[in-house]
Amino acid sequence: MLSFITPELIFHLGIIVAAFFALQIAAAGLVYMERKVAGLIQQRYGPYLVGPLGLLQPLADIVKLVFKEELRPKAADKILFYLAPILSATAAFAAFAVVPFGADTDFSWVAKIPFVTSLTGFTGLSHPIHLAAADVNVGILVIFAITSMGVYGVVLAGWASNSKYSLLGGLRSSAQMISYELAYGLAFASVIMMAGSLSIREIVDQQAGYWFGFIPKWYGIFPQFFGFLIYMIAGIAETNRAPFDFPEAEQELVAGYHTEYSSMSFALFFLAEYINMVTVAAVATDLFLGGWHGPFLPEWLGWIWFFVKVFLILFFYIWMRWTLPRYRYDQLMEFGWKWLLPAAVINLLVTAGFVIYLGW
Amino acid sequence: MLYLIPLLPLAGFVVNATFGRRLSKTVSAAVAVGAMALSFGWSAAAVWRLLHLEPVGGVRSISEVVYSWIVSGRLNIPFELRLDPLAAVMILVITGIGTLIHLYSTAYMHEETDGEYARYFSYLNLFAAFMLVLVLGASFPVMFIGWEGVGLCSYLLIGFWFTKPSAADAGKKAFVVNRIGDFGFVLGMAAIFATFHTLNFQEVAAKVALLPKEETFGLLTGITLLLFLGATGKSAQLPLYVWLPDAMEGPTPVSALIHAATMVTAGVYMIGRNAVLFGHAPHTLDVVAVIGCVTALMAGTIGLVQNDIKRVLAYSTVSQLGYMFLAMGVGAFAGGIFHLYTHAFFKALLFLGSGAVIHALHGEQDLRHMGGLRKDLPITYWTFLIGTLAIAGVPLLSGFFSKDEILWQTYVSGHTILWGVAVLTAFLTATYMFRLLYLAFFGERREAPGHGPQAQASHQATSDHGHGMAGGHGSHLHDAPPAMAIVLVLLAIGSVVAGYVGVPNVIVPGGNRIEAFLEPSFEAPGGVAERVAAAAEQPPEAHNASTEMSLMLVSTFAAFAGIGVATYFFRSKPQAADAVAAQFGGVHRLLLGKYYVDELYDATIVQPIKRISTMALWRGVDAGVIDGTVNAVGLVVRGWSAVLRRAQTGSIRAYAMWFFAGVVFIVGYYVIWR
Amino acid sequence: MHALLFWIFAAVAIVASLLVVGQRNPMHSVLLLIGSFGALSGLYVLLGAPFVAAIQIIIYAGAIMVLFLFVVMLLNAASEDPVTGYHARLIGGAGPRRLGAVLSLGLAIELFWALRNLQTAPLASGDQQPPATAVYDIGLRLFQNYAFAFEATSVLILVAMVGAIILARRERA
Amino acid sequence: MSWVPEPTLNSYLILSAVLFAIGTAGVFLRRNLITILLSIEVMLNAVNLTFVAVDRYLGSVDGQIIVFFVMTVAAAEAATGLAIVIALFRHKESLNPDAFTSLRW
Repeated sequence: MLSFITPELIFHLGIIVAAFFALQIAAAGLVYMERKVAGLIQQRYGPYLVGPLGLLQPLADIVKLVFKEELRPKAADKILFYLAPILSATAAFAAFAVVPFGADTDFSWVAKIPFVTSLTGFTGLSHPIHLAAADVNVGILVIFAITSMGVYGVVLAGWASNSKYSLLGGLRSSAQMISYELAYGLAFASVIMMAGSLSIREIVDQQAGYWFGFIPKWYGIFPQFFGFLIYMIAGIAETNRAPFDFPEAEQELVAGYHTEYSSMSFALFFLAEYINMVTVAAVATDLFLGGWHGPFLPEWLGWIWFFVKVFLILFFYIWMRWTLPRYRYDQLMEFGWKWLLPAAVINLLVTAGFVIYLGW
Repeated sequence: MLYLIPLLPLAGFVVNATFGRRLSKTVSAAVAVGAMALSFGWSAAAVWRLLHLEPVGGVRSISEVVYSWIVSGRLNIPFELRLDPLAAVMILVITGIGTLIHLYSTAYMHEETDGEYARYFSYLNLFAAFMLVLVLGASFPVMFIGWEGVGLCSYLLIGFWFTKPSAADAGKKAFVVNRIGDFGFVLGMAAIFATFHTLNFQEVAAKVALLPKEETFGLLTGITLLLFLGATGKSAQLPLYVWLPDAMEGPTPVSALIHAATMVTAGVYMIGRNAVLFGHAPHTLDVVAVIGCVTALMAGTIGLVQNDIKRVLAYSTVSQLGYMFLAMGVGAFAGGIFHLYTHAFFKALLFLGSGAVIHALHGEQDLRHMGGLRKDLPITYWTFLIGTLAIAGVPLLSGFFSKDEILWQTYVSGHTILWGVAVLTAFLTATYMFRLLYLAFFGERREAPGHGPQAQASHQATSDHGHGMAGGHGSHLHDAPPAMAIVLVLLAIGSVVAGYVGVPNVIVPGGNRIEAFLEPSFEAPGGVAERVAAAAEQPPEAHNASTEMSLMLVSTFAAFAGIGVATYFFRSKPQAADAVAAQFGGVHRLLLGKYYVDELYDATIVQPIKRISTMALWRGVDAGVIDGTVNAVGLVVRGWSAVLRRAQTGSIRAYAMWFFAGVVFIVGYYVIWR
Repeated sequence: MHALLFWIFAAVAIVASLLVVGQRNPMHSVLLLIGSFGALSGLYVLLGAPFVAAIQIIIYAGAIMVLFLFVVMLLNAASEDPVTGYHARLIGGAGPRRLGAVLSLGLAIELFWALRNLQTAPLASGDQQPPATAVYDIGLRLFQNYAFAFEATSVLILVAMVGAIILARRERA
Repeated sequence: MSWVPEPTLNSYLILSAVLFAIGTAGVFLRRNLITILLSIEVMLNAVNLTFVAVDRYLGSVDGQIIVFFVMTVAAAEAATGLAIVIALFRHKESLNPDAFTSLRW
């Protein structure tokens, strides 16, 4: 009856659940990290009262948000108003689903832990499983598709809450996302071309190994350095982070598309934003920084490398936010269309040339 | 790595074309010459490799696909380069002589401003690149790139001094006339693709080889005639030779490189490249032979009376090209190419020599204002003399061997009349060349009337090269500067020894190595075909040895006779020449007027076209028919719309509805009633 | 499993499209249409065409629909204006509407009938070719056999872009 | 899941037919240019579905390529169409197609 419940299934479910919670914790952690780093950069302490080193600050924030009252403008569009945050959060989670964060493994190392085998009789899975919530062999397309859906949450929030600030914020952010999606996608495309595969796992595995024994064969380092730059810039714009954080440009339009939101629905937006950051960072790691490949660590511990890289990229993000001033909106658009997009196209063409004539 | 050969000059072009204005003369010259020299070295290496290759099916060749160029449906054209004996000879000539002429130009063009200087060299490099593509291309389209490219460069270089209207016009003329030829070439290409479904020379040859020779006028004849039209355009044969003499408006080195040594031989090369194809169209071959012969004679006669030193040389070029086509026509492909190769040397030499003369005379080009330069320009004189002897076909110089080869093949292949004409032309060649020599270098200096500064200025206007006033020069003459002198000497040596790769077999058995070397290029790949050219079917030695010897003597005699006549008229008794000219005034005027071909074309083609365009096409067709139709249509429409307007409610929905009703009806018809 | 999914997606698609047409708020129409696109892309996946599914989401839902959203937001025409008797009478705006609706119903019936009379053709279920190679094939055919069409479309897009800018520009030259 | 009937090619085709009909109905019934454009999108998608389904049935990829082209055309159409809509709206504060019946004003 329950024959379909195999250790593989259990482990896979475990991985999914783990990924889910890891994301939420990461979001919470990011909030803390952001405030700490901000403090560092601005030479102040940042949170330090709640818990040791203020570690419990995010928890406190969450509690506070939960206990707040749900407000909804009278003229708002009921359904959409509540749909919007859910949409963005869902999109954020879904995008991460197809990102692999470790090499396939059969968890035989679990069996090495004392007592595990003796207690459960577990000696490792019959066949290795992927370290990803879902391993789709057109993963990149899926990620791209879902990121392009992410914009709806913002737009709807802007429109549904029926306030001029929100509307402007929504319009801005959607315009911005659409504009930068092109460069984003083109950066993807050049990587796809080089790897000749749409499966993120294969792309990562193609980046194993070293040149001259010490330069890792990561696309982000040599062949796709510019692709990496373009991707990062576009990614920052995609996630509406400073210096591209127009949707919630406080000085100009209160809080942008989530001006009218409060309590949990606001929290959802917040969550979505940080998870998107994580996703972008994770994808960058997989596509450009060789994912879980790295020196010193055995294959089955590769995920540690993965997390280290993601962490570094996230740090870079926050660093950017607290050091760079915000662009002007027209500058942003001009940059996106007149510089980033052409650069991406050229990068794509050059890559294509190399792939065809040098057969990379 | 064949592609490096054209790529190097191209690189030179890019450099000079982009940064030229900022580069000093030395640098841009170094770039250009260096590029050519490297390319020459590389070609030499390539040829060396070719020579040490094992013949595959009797053919040695290196071919490489640079990249796949056009892939569309059944048409698949890789950008393929192929080096075979024929191409080998050509690239050596192009890069070798090209390098020398680049070197020469560094001195010759030195009065130009930096920008102009760089522009000149960029064009020259570009030309070399295209020419190399032309000869290396393994298929018609690739060859066509070069074909058009050299046309463009020749246009640019003829019109190099575009501020001078005559130069600009000459450039345009060259371009337009070439267009006519290219049109034929393109048509030929299309026909070939339609017939053989391929444009690769090898494949075409292989397919043709399976066909029988075309005894009656048929498809092959048509194709080859079209191609030949292209050839006449490029290589200045009747009826399209008119542009070449005017092309002398360009700088002299350009005339030497493009309009004597390399580009104008493209047509000859093209025929050689398609030897199998032409070999299967005897009628075309006859046409080629006849046209070549007639051109040779005609140009020779014109050259006899021209007074512009460069024009004489230009006509001699045309006539020599005529020779080559004659050779092609009688199936002596190897002979033709051989002559092309020797001709490249001595004609380049002659042009450069004349360039040196013009240089020394601050742009004076009129023979009547020269003379007595022997003492002042010794190097120029001696080298020029060698060149003249070579072209005149004096034995033991390169010209003799190649020309004699052609004559011999012509005779053997049974075209006795053509042979006669050819010999006559040889005689004429000797005559006009020595006339030139005597007028320029012997006798005493005949300054242009009132050869003062202002007169110099006037020469300046018509001058071939922008030699500044160079104040203080007066009439003191300086011989060629070192860069030019070296080149002249080298070319002189070349024109002496170049012929010895093709010593007739009767003198030295197996001495005609170049022919043996070239032969494979003129056969269908894999030796499928029977030997195509008459050149190949060597009559038994015993029978023809004596004949060949005697013919050799005849041509030699012709050469010396020509020299003798020239000596008589222009050295010992100059007045006699004028006397003859006066006596046969009509003929003389006819020749001076170059048979009035230009005027003829103008009257029969240009003017009529103009008139027709204005009268019939514009006033009649355009204004009358077309506009009339349009207006009529307009009226009809207006009439109908007055009626149909009723149906125009202006509501999109209504339109959509009717449209959709139609859809539903049609679908219904198919679904239900059938 | 496939079967079940198919019916679910089909139902979603139909209901969503019905609502797109059925209710008056354009904003909601847009969103419902996106929903139906989602269902369609699900169907594409079932049909073993993940590439199409992906671009369906990326291009249609991700780009084109956002454009619609924009316009709806810009014009902020919350719901369509009621039919003004004036127009109705003058152009018979109402007549074509009813007729058209009837006609479309007719078309549906016709097609339905036609397909009923067709003998049923079973689809090989489960994807017959791994999608990655499918994408590869698509790419090859697209740039070889359909190269010209591809170029033509690119030109079309360009023209559309220019036209859109010219049309939507406020100051008229 | 044996109680669910396997979808056949016909079921896909019928589905797309229904969608198409809905789209056309929308074009006629709605009094709002934007919604009309949306209905056209519905029709296009119905067609796309047919292409992909038949494609699968024949085991080729040409249909998918045509779908690709349809999408590009749809994009172009949406861009121009919406631009026109905006321009129209600027003239009379209305999106009712019946409001625009004269070629020039």
